[in-house]
Amino acid sequence: MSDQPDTPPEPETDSIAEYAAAITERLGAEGYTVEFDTARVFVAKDKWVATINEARKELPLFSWLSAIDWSRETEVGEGVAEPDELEERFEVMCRLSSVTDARAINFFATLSKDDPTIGSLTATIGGAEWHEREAHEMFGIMFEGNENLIPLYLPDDFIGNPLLKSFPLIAREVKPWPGDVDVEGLPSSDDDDGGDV
Amino acid sequence: MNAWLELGITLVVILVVVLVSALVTIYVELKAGSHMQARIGPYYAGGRWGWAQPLADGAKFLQKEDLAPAKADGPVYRLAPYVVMMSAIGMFAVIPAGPDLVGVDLDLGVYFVLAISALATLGVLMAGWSSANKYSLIGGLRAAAQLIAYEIPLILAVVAVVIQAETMSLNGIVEAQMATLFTLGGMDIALPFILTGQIVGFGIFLVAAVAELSRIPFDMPIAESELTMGYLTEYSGIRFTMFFLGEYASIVGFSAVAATLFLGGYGAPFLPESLANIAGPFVLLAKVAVLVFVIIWIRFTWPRLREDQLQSLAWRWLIPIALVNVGVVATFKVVF
Amino acid sequence: MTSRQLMHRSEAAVSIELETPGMTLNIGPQHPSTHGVLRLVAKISGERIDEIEPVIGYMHRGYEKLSEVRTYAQITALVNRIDWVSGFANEVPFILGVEKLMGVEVPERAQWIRLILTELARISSHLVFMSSFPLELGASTPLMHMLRDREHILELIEDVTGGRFHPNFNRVGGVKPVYGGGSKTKKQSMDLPAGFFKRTLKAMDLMEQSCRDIDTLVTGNEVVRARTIGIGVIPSDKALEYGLTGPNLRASGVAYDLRKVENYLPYDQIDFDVVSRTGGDSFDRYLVRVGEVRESIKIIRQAVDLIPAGPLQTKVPRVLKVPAGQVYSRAENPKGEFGYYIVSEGGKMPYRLKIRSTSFSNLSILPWILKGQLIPDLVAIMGSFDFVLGDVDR
Amino acid sequence: MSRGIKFAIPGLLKGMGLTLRTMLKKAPVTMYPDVKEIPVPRARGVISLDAEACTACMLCARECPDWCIYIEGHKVEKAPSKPGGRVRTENILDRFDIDYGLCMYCGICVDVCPFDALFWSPEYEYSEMKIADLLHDQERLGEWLTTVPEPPALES
Repeated sequence: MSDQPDTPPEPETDSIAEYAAAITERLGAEGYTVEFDTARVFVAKDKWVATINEARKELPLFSWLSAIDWSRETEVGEGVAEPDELEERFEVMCRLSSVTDARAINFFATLSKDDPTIGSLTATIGGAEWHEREAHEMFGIMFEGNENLIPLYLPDDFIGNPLLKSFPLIAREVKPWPGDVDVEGLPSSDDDDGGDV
Repeated sequence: MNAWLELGITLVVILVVVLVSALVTIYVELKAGSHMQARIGPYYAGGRWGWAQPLADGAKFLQKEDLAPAKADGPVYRLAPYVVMMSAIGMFAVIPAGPDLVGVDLDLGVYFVLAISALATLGVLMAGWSSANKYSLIGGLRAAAQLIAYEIPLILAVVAVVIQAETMSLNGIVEAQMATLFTLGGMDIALPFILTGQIVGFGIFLVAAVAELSRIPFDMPIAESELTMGYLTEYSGIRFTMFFLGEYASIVGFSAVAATLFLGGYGAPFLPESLANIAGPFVLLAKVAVLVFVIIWIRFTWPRLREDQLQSLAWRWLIPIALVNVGVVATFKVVF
Repeated sequence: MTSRQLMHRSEAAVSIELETPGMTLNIGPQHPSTHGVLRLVAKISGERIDEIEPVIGYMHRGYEKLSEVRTYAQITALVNRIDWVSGFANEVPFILGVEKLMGVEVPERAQWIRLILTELARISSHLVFMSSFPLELGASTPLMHMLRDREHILELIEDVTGGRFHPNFNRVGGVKPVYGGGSKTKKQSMDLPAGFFKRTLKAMDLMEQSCRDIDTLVTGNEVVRARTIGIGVIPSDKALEYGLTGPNLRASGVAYDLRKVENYLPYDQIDFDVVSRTGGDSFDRYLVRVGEVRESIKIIRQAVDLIPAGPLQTKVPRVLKVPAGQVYSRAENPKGEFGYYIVSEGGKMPYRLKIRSTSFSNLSILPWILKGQLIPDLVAIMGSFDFVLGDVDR
Repeated sequence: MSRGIKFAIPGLLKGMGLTLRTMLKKAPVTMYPDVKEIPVPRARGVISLDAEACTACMLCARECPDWCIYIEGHKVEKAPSKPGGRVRTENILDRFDIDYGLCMYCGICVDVCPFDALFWSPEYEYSEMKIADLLHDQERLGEWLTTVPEPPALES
């Protein structure tokens, strides 16, 4: 069925770490980390659009774009390990990947919480529109240049940014946790058995 | 007074035939279609093989509320299903089931059948326009475009038959097919038109009839995956039932016309004249059943075409072929 | 008002109507061809679409938020509900990511079981596509035939995992245990039930038959070809720009398959081809999927031969605490690249879980591809994308 | 048309042949309420409770992602196993409810139970007219216990 001969991919570099180092150098990014085969390259906020567009020349597949809310306090779930040392910020992440081998880079840009604004990729990457709309409604990040930042999932009159750590999860608040009910302690007298806890 | 009684009996018989044939067709479609799709279809209604399923469906539809959209064009909306139903009934009125078994033996029977069958599309267009629904509107317009395109090859295919039979009476056409063509070993051989040069015409007629009926592969006016249900979208209850019955009665009607024009109608080889009035209906029924089954069979095998492909099929293929067919038949008629 | 003026007015009204200003057609969220609750607001003139705006989110369940209040074991149960026609294939990348973070080695046999079940899920997902795509075009019979054949696959999956749609079979370091493992029962993993290989091979023969059936019913059908060839052509650069993956990308001439590229599950020990075509139209997207079913049959047959005996579970602590770190783990879902970006802060629950769902990216090209198409083609194109709304909305 | 009439007509007719062949074959249908399919032993139909084994340790209720298990219990003193031994306490189960209106059949509770008190049963016929009736209490859950099959033999 295959129309194209299936040539085994020939990676340009030996490992993802070397590739991440090379691309950081080439793009003039701020730095990189590689853990668990996941390469993260950090980009300055004002060079975001230019860097991504440059990187897409070698990593053509726009995989996704999203964000992380780094917050000291969390309304639901577990927070960060060491809240006191955390710098409150947003991280916008965008993944580009090669379509011939396993090379792929997650690009990260840090935004301050006071001014969560970053350039939009939609001018060159049409597929970024939905992802940016999602990040906008979920985190409140503004993408300059994306004219169509209307809610993607949520109703038009929804207030709040659900994926912020400060946003409570109503489903977990309207009902008490059944696991909270511990087995009652020893009653003072054996005959008086209080059934309700 | 006698004439009125006769008319009354004729009407009742035609109505019963229309209803029964529509219900049977619905049942066959449910059952045969299910088995083609590796299902078993109706099973419980009526006790055995689900034979009463069409009746049960009908009873259910009758109980349903007859809804009309607030912005619908009331009178047109309410009238449309009856136009469709009337057209189906009208077709049955002139189809001969035996030399004397015909509702009205018109001299221009063929003309009448084609005219009255086209009325169904008028009902569809009325329904599409008056429903105040965009899907219905698109469906109605598609139906109208389809009618204009496919009425022409339909008529051209019939013209060839009329030329060969030298009459426009349906009874006359059947008799023309029962006329002795040649004698072989002391036996008179009569052949239906499909075997005497009308095979191309039969194909064109069948394709055009399926298109007129809005059946797959030409069911764009309904197209449930595009237009939800086309002109039927807003209908419910008794009016939907009318459309439904009308559609299936039309299938039988068109099959009967095709059987009459091309397959020899009620006539069968080696059938003595004296039995023609008794056996005729059954012969016709058998031929109609085959055609109805083929139409159902196609519906459960093929997908649907696109509106512009349907148009190009009609204008670029069917109409030229039909014109050539008329020319060839006419030439043969003149030369021989 | 004179009669002359009146006439003038009515003439004006007629001329306005004749201009036929564009009509807005609201397709969905309740529409037979939107596979659930997708809504498309289309500006049409006649049957041609001038502009189209997809509206999604009717099935948004907030899985990324829900994951932040669930332990890793609970998220496994959640993720196979994202794309419910291939539940098992969604679990794999998540569990692989968690295992990467924890540094857990998975026993070989467990990996092979995962591989076999992933491929079964792929076949069952593609069979759903092969049933729904002709239905969009108006053919209802392939629907029933393919769903009938999918039953064999679902039975196999149920045999092993106990669930037909939501297997929830993967555990960190192995597969699902039989019981909790108390004093009476030993903690024991669910191995493949007896006779599984025999039944699988038999089912694979049936699947080959259904591939032939679909070729007869759909591939060779001239009406299907007329409706789909050359319809909705996506050039490869547009496909990459919109993040299309899986069969949709491979139909556009990019032979990108994570099973070959990414080093996960023992796919490297198996001989199979990446199916790709160059046309990029609806028919090619269909053909790629039919070809992939044939490849999956090949893979499963080899896997049944190659699967080693051995343990199924690496020892992991009862309460899973995942070390801090960030990992992106991806796998080839039947619909394309399915990935999870897991941000762990060392607790029992992830700090942030980004779910890269396939259909979301695949559908984001809709406004571009549907512009200027006819309404019947809209149905053909959307059908060829093979999306699941749960996968779009998450 | 794309391939010409030479290919088109046989292609169309082959499809019709397939539907006709299917029609003449027996349909693979199980007439459900009359004939019942037997689910596989591992099928996750309903969760049954062995109340004897349950110690009200709350593990399942805490691990349940949907919070659909409700447990109540109390502690009693247990006589020392040998005279002069230490007096121990024991948990007695008062209430064990699973709300199948909420349950998503993930099976985590069965996985985590350290006392062999919860088992999957493949039974599936327990639909109700009211959602509230889907709350199965301890007794109802115990009835399911008789339907729990042996684990199937394994592929060697």
